[in-house]
Amino acid sequence: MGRYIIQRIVLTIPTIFAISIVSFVIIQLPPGDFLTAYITTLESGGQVVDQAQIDALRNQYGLGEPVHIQYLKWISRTLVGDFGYSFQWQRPVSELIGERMLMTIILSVASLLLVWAISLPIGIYSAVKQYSPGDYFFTFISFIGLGIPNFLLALVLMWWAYSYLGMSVGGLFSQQYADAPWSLARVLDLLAHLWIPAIVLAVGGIAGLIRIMRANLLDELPRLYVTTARAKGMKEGRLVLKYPVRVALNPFVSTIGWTLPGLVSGSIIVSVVLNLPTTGPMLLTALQSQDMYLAGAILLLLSVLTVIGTLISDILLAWLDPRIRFN
Amino acid sequence: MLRRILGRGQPVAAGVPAATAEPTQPLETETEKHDYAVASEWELMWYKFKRHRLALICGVVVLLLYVVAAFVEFIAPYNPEAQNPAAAYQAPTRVHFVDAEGNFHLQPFVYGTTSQRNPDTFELEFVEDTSVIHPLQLFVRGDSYRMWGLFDANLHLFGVEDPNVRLYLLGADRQGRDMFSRIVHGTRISMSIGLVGVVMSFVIGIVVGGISGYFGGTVDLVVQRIIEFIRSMPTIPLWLGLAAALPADWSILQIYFAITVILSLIGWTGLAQVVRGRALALREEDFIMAARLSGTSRTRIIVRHMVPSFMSHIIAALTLAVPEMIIAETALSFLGLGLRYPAISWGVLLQEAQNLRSIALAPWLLAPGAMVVIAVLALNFFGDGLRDAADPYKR
Amino acid sequence: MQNQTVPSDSPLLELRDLRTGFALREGYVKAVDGASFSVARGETIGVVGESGCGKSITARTILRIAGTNDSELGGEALFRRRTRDGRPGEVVDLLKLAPNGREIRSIRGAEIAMIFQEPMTAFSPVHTIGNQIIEAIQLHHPVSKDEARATAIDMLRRVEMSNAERRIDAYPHQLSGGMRQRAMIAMALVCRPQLLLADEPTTALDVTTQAQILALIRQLKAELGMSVMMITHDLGVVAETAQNVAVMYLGKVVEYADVRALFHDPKHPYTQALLASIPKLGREAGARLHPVKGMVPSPFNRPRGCPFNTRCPKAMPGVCDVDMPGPTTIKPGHTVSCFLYGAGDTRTEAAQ
Amino acid sequence: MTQDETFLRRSGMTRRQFNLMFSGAVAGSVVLPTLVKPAYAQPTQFNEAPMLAERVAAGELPPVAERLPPNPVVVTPTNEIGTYGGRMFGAGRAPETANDLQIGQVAGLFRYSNDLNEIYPELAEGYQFNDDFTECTITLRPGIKWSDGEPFTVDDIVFYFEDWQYDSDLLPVPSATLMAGGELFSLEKLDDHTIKFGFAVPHPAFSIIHFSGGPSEPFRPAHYLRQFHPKYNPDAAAEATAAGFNSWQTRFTNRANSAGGSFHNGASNIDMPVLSPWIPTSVDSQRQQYERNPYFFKVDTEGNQLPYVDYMTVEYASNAEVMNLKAVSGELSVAGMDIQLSNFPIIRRGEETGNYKTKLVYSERGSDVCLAFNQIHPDPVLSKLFTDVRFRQAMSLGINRTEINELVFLGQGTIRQATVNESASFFEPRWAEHYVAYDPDAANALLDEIGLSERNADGVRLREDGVPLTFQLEFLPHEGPKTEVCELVVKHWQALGIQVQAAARERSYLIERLDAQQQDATAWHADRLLERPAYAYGLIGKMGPGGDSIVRYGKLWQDWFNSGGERGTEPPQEAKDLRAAYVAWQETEFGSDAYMAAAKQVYDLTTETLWVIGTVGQSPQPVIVRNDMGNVFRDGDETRFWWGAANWFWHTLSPEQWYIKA
Repeated sequence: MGRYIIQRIVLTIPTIFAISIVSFVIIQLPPGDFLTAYITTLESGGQVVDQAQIDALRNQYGLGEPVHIQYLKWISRTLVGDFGYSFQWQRPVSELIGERMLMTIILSVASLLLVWAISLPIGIYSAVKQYSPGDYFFTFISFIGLGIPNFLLALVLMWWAYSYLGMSVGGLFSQQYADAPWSLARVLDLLAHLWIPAIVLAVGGIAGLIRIMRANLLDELPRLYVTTARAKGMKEGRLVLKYPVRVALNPFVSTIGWTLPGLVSGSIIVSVVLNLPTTGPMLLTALQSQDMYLAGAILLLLSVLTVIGTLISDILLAWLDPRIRFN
Repeated sequence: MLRRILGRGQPVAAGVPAATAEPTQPLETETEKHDYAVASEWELMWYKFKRHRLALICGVVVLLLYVVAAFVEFIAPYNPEAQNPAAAYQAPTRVHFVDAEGNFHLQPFVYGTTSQRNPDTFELEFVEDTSVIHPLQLFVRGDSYRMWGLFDANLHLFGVEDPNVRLYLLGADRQGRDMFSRIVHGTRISMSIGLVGVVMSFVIGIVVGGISGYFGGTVDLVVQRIIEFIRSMPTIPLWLGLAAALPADWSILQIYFAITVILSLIGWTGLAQVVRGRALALREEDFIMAARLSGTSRTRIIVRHMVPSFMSHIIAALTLAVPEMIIAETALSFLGLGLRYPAISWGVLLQEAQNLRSIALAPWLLAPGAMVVIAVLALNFFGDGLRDAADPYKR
Repeated sequence: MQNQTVPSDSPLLELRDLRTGFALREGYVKAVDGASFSVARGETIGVVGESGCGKSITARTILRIAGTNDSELGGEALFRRRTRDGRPGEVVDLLKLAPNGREIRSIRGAEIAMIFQEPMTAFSPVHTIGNQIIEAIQLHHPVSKDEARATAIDMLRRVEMSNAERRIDAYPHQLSGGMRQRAMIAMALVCRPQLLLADEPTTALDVTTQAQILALIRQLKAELGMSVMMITHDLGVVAETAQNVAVMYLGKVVEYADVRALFHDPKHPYTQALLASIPKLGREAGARLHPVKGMVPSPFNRPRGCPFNTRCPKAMPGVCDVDMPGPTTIKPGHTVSCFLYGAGDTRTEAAQ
Repeated sequence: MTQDETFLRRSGMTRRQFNLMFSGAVAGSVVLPTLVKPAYAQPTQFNEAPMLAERVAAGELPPVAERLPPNPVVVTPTNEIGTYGGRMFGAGRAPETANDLQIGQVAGLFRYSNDLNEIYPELAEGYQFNDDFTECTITLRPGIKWSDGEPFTVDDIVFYFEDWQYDSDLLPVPSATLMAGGELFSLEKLDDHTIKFGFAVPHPAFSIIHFSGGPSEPFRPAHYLRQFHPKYNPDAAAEATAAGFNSWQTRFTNRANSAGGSFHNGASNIDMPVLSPWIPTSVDSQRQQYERNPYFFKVDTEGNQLPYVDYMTVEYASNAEVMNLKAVSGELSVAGMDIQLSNFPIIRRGEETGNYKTKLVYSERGSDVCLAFNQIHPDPVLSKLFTDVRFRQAMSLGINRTEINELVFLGQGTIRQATVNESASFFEPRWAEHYVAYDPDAANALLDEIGLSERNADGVRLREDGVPLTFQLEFLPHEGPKTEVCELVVKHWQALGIQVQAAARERSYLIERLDAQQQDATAWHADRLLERPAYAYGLIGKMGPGGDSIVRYGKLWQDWFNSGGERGTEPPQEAKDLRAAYVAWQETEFGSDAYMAAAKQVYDLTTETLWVIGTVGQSPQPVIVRNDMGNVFRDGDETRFWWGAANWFWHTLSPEQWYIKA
């Protein structure tokens, strides 16, 4: 087990490095750089912009250097924890990410819990009662969830919540709590706003997980060990939960790792639509304005999270599944 | 979004080899032996598939969608780009059976409308002109088009004869364009982008997954690392970067293909995993072993033996991946990175509709969303049925 | 629920015209089609036949674990329950019990236990064998976990598992095939059932282990005074363990006899064919028997008349392919269903 | 207007008086101009906001009279004297882009009327050109303090120029807006409150006087920023690296609230003292928070120190729809910059539930979407076509502007060419009406005439080399309904038999294409077309020779002009004429007769060349003012309110005298 973990950790290091390179390249892929993008922003505010001046600035920011030099500078500073300054925000990248991390995690975890809380029981039900009307119903519903583009759902829900529930628009807090210190009232306010994004984020995931749970459980239900357990005189419900569900859950565990970072990345669109204070919209604008230190840091963070998450779920899987643990 | 695609792929892959490894209900496998002893795998699949009624219905829906995609110019009553300043945001035209005098008509008809701008809200307000009845007719001459770039025509499946009366079955958009015609036209790109994208994923996935699964060992390890690496990349940024990097002087067609390539670049990993799982399981099976022992070349083994043996499974996986691609295309369009005007896809139409005005006052502009749902639903059920049918170890 | 009073010397289990059918989407399958035989207290009965002839389904039907809701049951399976103090109690028709109801669950594992061909897959891979054995105990006895664990270790010792205190915490894949089967037997017997249904318990094992396991079953049967239904396609196993043998073909018991009679004087052409191809001891493990020409017909497409007529070397056209022969008693304790020995309780299978 | 009535009339008469007042001053010494006597008594008693009174009582602040300059700017409130307190809510799109609240609250040297035609003193009390317009002396209002209490002096202006704009370490190439006749303005500090700018050539169009591109802010708090400049702090470079910056330069610009150059960048640095009504107190990734500036230099007519409102919060909205919905739901005190006209019906319908009023203001853009053809196209055939004025006339005639107005601008825009707005004193309607009528027949005739009469089977006109005439109309899908208009324009042109595709571009990509002069045709808006910015910046603006920004149709001409003929492509005579006309115009005195004549010359030329084709301009912009806001617009004022970057959106409404009704 120990050797297994060490082996996995060692393997992640080159992966993370490769990812950092690819992230950097992705950011550099679009033509131009932050400053070319910045000109039009300034012009829209009525500023008079001098192209020659911009070119000169490019050198001050080190944007004129070859990409590999820029990368080396960036990664060597990142390694010592210095993420640099965001061009767009003109603030330290670490501060910016830090400000949004809490809400990002709250939102991701909330939607993940919602996904699991809804999809696992339904998946189990659908598998146990395969081809029953209930199975068809849930299948239908979950496919609808899969089919609705989530930005559309977000937009419609937001409008609906505003016009019928009188809720404040977008964001995770009402105006009066937006900047207030944490209190019970603020937590309640957060919960009152959290459900829309959590639902929107969960809907697609629910559909997927129901299908996976159903398929996995259907694979397990005809197994002999289920018959054995039944032959022992176990109650059907307990039996299903203790044996096939337990085995069918293993693949789920293996998804935890990249589900969370995946939610962060997947929530970008929803967060933009719903104006959520998460890293998603920040990443999007950073990519669009080619704010490379900010975008690079978020990308790297997400990738590292994914890799670490995968690592954790591999270990978790090993812990849960003795077949892996002892082989 | 793609995480969802991947998410669906992996556990299925994880489940498959185990399921193939040991048939647990001898009764059933043996019951099938006789009946299907002479049936090819395809016949067998069809035999099982057609009993899955919902999947069959959905298969018909999918087929219909592709028929529509093939004949968009004929099925759409109007040129999807024909703007009309007098019909901006016009609500869906009411199809009547009973006229203003209360007489019933067997043939449905519509009334012409006149519009006037509300001086306070600047909206167009529409009034039906009930003096003239315009019956809906089949095979109407209307806007001319060039069918498949081959010949000119102006015949439309249905419509209203009077060119001054416009039929807006699903309302009109901000430019007074017919939403129904636009959605019909969007079918072509939306239904094909998934297919083309999936075929690309499929080719990459089957080659890489097959190689990985067939050779195993170091090759497998390396390929698995690469797949893990690609999966660790956050998808949206990857799309953003790649889509933003597309040369801007590319034509719509080129962008279309580029976008499918981008989508499939990430999508192939899921398929590769499925193929690999199947290949790994098959590797150990007798007939592959026999072929190997008899000195058949590796390529030949892969092409002649392994590919057909999991083809049915792959086909099912493909059908399930198409809707993911459709959704992914809409997401890219939403970010302004997918297809753009003048291309018409459901994603592009939805992107045009994602504003307050449409949602609050012109909800019919969200109809492309319903089409996405219908297509995704149909494809999913269809694919589910195919998957059930393809799996020889399930009832 | 139907409780009958029967004489105390009546058999432990009596199957009367047992029928199990499945409404599959392909059609209706008669997996067991009128099996009648009984298991006496302390007796080992062998049930033999090719794969797919309904042996396993018969056993599973007895436990009511054949299929789920789509199975149709017919006939009777009369089982004499055990009272709380271990004496013979009332007789219940297992087929009349509510599926997965309280009563059948109190019989499963406690009074009738079952072991399976492949002990690897018969254990949950993610739970220790100890966990699964202890669960079996606690399902039927209100004992603490520690007591149950002690019982389990004791039982593991009795199945001659060395180092039982340590192995109780092992996962199935950590044990060898033989060890797993021993654990399986331990789990089945831990509640001291009256009847053990052994479904090909040795097929997946190598020959040496096979012999050990069979010996173990014999020994434990004697110790615990239970009956065993030994389901196998291996006539050698039957010869070694059983007192009486039921030969099944396509869901029917075609011949029933004591083991000596069956081996020395087989009546039914199917039994004869089976015996003709009996393997020598020491044959490669896991090798399949192909004793009879042709294949077992599809259950959807049963032949008219005697089910064996399509493959029978002695088939009489116009007779065997018209009517179904009923059981004929050759001598007490030896019945056969074949027109060669009289019409018996002939039935015309018009439905087919 | 809302201002101290000691303003200067735009007319030549009053301006001359102003200059005459200065003419008595001895060069090199400072003489405060005697200003026109206000119509009311200058307040002698000053009041302050309760929150400041508390701080004064606690000894944290000096009394209000000591914080205010001896001669504070007196603002006549738009409607009534307001009450202190409250918080205004606004929304913004991104930290580096302007937002409603932030943009309005800037303090400049001068202040202007909504049409920019009138100029008022603010931080500066007045300016004076010398007789040949080679010098301009600006006098600051004495006693003004930065928000940290330090005095605001000429040193802050000198620092801005010499240690930043002119410092080649920071900005190797100084901005063209700081030059006259190709040379930088010279600076001379006469005393703490008087500074003299010198020009190489007569330069009455001095950018600091003639508002454009924001209020003139040619100053930064020298006492604060010097610590970041190596000239004053030898350790500045080391400190910058230690703080995580690339260089001392990037730290300096960051601390000066700029991403580079002189560009204002919101409020990323809350430590830098300001002169504006509110001080940024916290800036994070979700919102900007402001608090009243206790040293703000303006009072109302009763001597109450402004601003009235204590706090402001600007929340970032990740997309425009959220912002519109926030406004409709009544969450924002004022909203305008990101409100979309297309949402007008829903905005109007929401007035009651959202508790706000909607007012339509009008874009100062002469054309909300204007089009330009590349005049130096690499393809000789297209180049020949695009440089033919008849082609451009045909393309202009072929646009159905009425349809565009109806479909995109709800029928509320103005059909006109891209030219100066009618608020300009020299405006001639013919400039706006030139070739705007929709006349496809005339357009087709013109196209036939210039050798495009041959068509292929699809009806597409063939170029002289037999290839179907096809090109792309590229645009950025930002800042107004570019996509919608371009889609329609392209359809109109396709009807003329020209296969044009509209292509939305990513901005840095398009800019690179424009730099390389590779585009076919581009679309953008024509802005800064109020009189004063048109005069001060027209030459380097969109209507100047070669264009600007996304409508840079003659970048190589500009290279040629700027390099004195060494680089670039020699422009045609019309471009040289236009440039000469602009230069001549800028050498005339604002408002003079010569000025009027020169302006007409400029716009006659831009009209004739039709290098920039207009569609619909002066589009209406819904602005939302919550009912609890006072003094925003003058009650019952129906005059057209100009709106845009040129006059800084809300700025001319004096947000410091807005108040929140109880």
